[in-house]
Amino acid sequence: MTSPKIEVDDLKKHFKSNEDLFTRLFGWGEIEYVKAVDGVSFEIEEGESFGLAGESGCGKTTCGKSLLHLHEPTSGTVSFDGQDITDPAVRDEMDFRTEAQIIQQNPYESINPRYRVFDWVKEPLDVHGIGSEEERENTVIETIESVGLNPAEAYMHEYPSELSGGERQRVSIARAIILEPSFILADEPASMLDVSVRASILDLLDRLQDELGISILYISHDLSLLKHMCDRIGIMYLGKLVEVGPATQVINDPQHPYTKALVGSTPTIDPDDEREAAELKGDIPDPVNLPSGCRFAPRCPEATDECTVEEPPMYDTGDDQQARCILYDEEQKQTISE
Amino acid sequence: MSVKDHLPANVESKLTSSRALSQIKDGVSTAYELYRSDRLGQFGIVVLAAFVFIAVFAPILAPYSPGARHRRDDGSLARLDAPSTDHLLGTTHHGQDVFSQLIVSARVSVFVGFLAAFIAVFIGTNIGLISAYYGGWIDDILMRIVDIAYGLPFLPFVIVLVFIFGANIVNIMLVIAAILWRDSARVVRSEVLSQKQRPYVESARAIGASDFRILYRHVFPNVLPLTVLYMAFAVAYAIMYEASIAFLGFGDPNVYSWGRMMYQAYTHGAIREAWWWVLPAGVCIMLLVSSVFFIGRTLEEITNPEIRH
Amino acid sequence: MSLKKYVVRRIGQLIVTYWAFLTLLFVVFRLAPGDPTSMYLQEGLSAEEREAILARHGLDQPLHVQYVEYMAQYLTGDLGQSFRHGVPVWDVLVVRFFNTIILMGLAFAIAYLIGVSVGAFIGWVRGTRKEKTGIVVTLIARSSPEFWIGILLLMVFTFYLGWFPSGGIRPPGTEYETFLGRYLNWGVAYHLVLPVLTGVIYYMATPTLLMRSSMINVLNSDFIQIKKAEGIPEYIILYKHAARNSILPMTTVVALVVGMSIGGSLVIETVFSWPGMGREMVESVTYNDYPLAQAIFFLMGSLVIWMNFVADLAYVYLDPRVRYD
Amino acid sequence: MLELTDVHVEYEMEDGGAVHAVNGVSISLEKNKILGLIGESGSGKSTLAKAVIRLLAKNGDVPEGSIEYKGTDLTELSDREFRTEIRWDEISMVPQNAMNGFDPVYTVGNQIVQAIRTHEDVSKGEARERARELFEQLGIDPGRIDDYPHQFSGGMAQRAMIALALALDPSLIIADEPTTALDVVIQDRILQTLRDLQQEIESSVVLITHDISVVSDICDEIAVMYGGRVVEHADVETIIKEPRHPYTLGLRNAFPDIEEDDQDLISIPGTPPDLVEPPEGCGFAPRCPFATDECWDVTPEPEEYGDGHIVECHRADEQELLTEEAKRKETWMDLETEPQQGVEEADD
Repeated sequence: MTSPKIEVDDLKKHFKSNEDLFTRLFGWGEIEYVKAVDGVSFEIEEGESFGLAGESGCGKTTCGKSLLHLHEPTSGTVSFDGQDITDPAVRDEMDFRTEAQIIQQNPYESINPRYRVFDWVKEPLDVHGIGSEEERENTVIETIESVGLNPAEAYMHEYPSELSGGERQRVSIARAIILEPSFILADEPASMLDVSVRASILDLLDRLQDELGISILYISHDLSLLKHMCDRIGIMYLGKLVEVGPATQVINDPQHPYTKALVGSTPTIDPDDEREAAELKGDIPDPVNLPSGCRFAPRCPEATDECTVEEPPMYDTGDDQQARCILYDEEQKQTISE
Repeated sequence: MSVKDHLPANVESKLTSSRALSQIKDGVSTAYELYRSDRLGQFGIVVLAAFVFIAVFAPILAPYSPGARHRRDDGSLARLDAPSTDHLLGTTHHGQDVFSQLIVSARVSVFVGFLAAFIAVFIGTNIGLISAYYGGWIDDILMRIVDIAYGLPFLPFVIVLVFIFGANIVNIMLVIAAILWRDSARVVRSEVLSQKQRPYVESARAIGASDFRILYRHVFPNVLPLTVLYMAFAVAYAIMYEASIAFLGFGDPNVYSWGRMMYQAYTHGAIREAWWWVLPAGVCIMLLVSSVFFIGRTLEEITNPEIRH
Repeated sequence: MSLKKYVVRRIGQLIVTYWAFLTLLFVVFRLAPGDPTSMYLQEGLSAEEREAILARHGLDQPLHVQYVEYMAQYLTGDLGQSFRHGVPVWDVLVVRFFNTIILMGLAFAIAYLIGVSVGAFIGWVRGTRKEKTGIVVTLIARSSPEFWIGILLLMVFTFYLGWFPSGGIRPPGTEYETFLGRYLNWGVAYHLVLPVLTGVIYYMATPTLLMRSSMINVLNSDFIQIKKAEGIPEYIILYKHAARNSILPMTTVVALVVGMSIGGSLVIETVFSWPGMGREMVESVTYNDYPLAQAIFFLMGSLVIWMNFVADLAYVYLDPRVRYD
Repeated sequence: MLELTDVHVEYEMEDGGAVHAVNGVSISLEKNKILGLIGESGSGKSTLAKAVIRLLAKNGDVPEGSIEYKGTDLTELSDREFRTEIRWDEISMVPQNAMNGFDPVYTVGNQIVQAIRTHEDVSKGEARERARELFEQLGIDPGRIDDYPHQFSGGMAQRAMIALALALDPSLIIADEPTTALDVVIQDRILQTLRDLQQEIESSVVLITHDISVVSDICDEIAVMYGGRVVEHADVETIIKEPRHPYTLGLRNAFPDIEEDDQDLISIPGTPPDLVEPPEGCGFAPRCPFATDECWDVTPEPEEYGDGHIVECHRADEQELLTEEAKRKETWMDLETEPQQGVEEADD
């Protein structure tokens, strides 16, 4: 059996929320931790697209960036092709930075405004010293054209400020694929774009994934988009996964009360559609002082006293779908490994 | 308004040299934009260019040696003579030609102004870059040093140091730089802190760029306009502080400077009678400094588009 | 972070800054050329006499001992003996200190008031001729060193028009009885006009320009639009919302301008023969009287450090985002 | 109640030219309705709203057209009249980011009281009482009126902003992307509250957004803007189910819907029109797969297709054909392969 492309095991990322000279010198005051990611485990198969969804502040972006090792995880492991890349020696050996790339959310800020398109797309080759100068030029031109910026000559001398949002996002994609990575993190790749061009960017990503066999981790707050793009999705709440499963299944038949609320709150185009508005109490709690037991319990419409006692594990709810909710304890006693 | 609008439509750029070439072009077009954008900036550039010209060609332009004592036809020392065709701006108490002193003095102001400012901004920018980029302990310590530098009253500090190390023009310049760096350090730091948050930096990390590359190839070019702006301010302050030091009598006794001219005029009581000895140096300081400030203001408008309408 | 914690931290920072400042002062003045004896050397001192003088000023000790003693001295408020005057530094400085505070405090306060109001105004009328004129005038004022402004004022108002005295603090031979009486009289006011005006012209530029850009930033914020949409009259938006928010960053600028003006006292006091710390500093450096120079430096630096501290606390008071958190 | 006739809005540029952000909009809104104004960035939707409440930037101007509100032409009013009679009393607004909509140095309650007392002669105590009531209506603890804006969460600040907007029972509320910055759960709650309160106090709302699903969720009518014009306007049912304008059709097909299982998203090729020198003809023609010669030459006038369904398209009568064709990806793809103007220019 081949190992999955990426295997995340009990990943945690806690940020210090306050620290200054005096705290460091004299230990004045307690250091508080924001538990952005607090024990997340999932797998992404070769060539699969996996989606992470959740409200802002749920830790999905931090989780994604910890996968790419743009954050040093606090604990837990991330295995890439079966090797633990939290170990710097492993990262060096496999040349991790050529294997995993990122496409960022905001195309207006993700390209250095002082770089021309050509230089921006070429930089990864320069950094890793790949090919001769001439070879690099050819690769850059090919890549720029492969993301739909035709002909490359028309775009490569431009500064990003001269391009539209959609074109910029294509440039970012070109930079991400020029090293032929096997994994891409797409962090809200279309959320800043106008609806009419969004589809073309998503199509492009879809096509590249097919052609190059890349595994993609999509991060988005937009369930409709994830449903459209992903094979499987995971729903995050306050630093933990609460539900994982095949995309269509999770959204059409959510199991966890939080997923139900999310799906129920997402507006639909059909004006006749009468959705049952999910009633969630209050706001998301402070990720510094988490509630005891199930972290969703204080807002959960179905919470019982039992929920505040202990954090529930992931339960199988059928067909490759799992939910972190005590409701499924009765139906199915057997728990999945935590 | 983008940079591209100022370039000829058909720019031939060889791929390999495109980067260096384009940066030169950017520089040129920024300068052009600066010149075009408002009259204050134009005034500033013209005046500054004039002073630089005077400073460079001072020995040719000055009609007399600045220290030479002139005598009247009757052989007496030409003490405090009013302006005439011989002496365009009259003479000093010692019978020296004011106009020649004025011309020669431009060298000191321009030299001290630019060099001190360059050193100050060079130090400040690097401290700001490193402090903000690495954060943590390094940031704490560097920023406390900046705080302390802000706690030092400028002129007294400079005077004490100049006195200790000796009043020559290089020391004066170094001492001014030793304190002026704090402004650019603080401003660059806060700008880098904001640049650091931008996704392009993360993108550079994701492709495996080194810290050095990120700092100097990615962040620095984006901080550069601010650095240039603070350079302009530093030039202006350096010129004024050099003049103030000289006016207080702590200047280099071996070189002529506008501050020293005013010091001598003031201590000889010339402000009561010999306006021609007092006014020109002050006007020159004011003109030179304000030209730099005008350029700075124009730069500010260009580099900070948010504060345009 | 609670308010209390913030203040405690800020006090901690104040202590660290003070320590560093005092140490720097020690290092700088121990580098100084010319020990006290050089002043008496011409009189042909014997070796014993020399050593006696050094011992009197504690200069025969090893450096680290000197450092500890110096710290202890300064912390207890003992600023040492003036070489030149032969009396405790405090005796020389007490009067001069207040003379400087009166002059520079007044100049600074007026400059700040004018600067903030003018800056608020030209920020408000952004894009008009008035703004351009305001900026040009301000920049020219900022381009003119204090001595140049002072000399111009002297030439016009003293030597040409004859309206004001050329220098000093009060007419010669004036008698005064109380401390307040020293300053609260027409003679002093008359002598104050030109030096204060000099300071005001030069120092108002910085607050003006900073207030303007702060104002422009605030005017771009959404809430100004909402206030307009609410139908609130423009003048209320100007002073109650725009100016009130723009002034926040200005509190930190206070310290900067204080630093400038206290240093500028050297020049202004020299031009107008004002018997203050600044002029004394120039003279004490010239005459190698470094306990005195060091003490003045210490007082000036203290002013800046304390003003910084007060400004930071004022900021907390003015900005609810820090006050309630 | 609100009737715009041929409204134009221009922004003067530094080089003397002008951006024609709104280019002849005629639209009317009845009492007690929610109108959704949708369009992509640069379509002029926000500019239009700002023109109504007279908050255009300094270089903006309404050179043509009339904005009639309850029978008075707002463009004729003096600034003073507009400020004292219209602003907030009659027309209020909710901005995109409520947190920035409050002055950070005053408490939220204070700012509501200020708005009330600017227009009504009531005591501070009465105004405060009303602020508390508003808080309660919007589901915020009235005890929090003495909090500063930064002490509120994003969702709460947006509610407080709506409280402020309702403070004087205005007849028209302009909400510019009021929930774009919020998460779906909070967005849903706020939109429902807005809808409930609007019906309670019988005011009209103009909801500006780029999200079709949001408008279809709570609006009565939808107006679609493109290139500074309203290209289609009708009730929600009609716009969503029987749109006639190719742009509306395109938008509909580009939008991922959570209800659909195997949706083929189709993007609209090309870029929005140049607003500095708007070309002759229909603004959408360069991106439209159905454009004919007429479309390139003649700007289509608004025409009514039954019961208030107003469309600006020469081929609007071919509804069935267009709807079918627009669903095919190839229809739009064909256009993409043709050389575009932008590319040609850069090429020479």
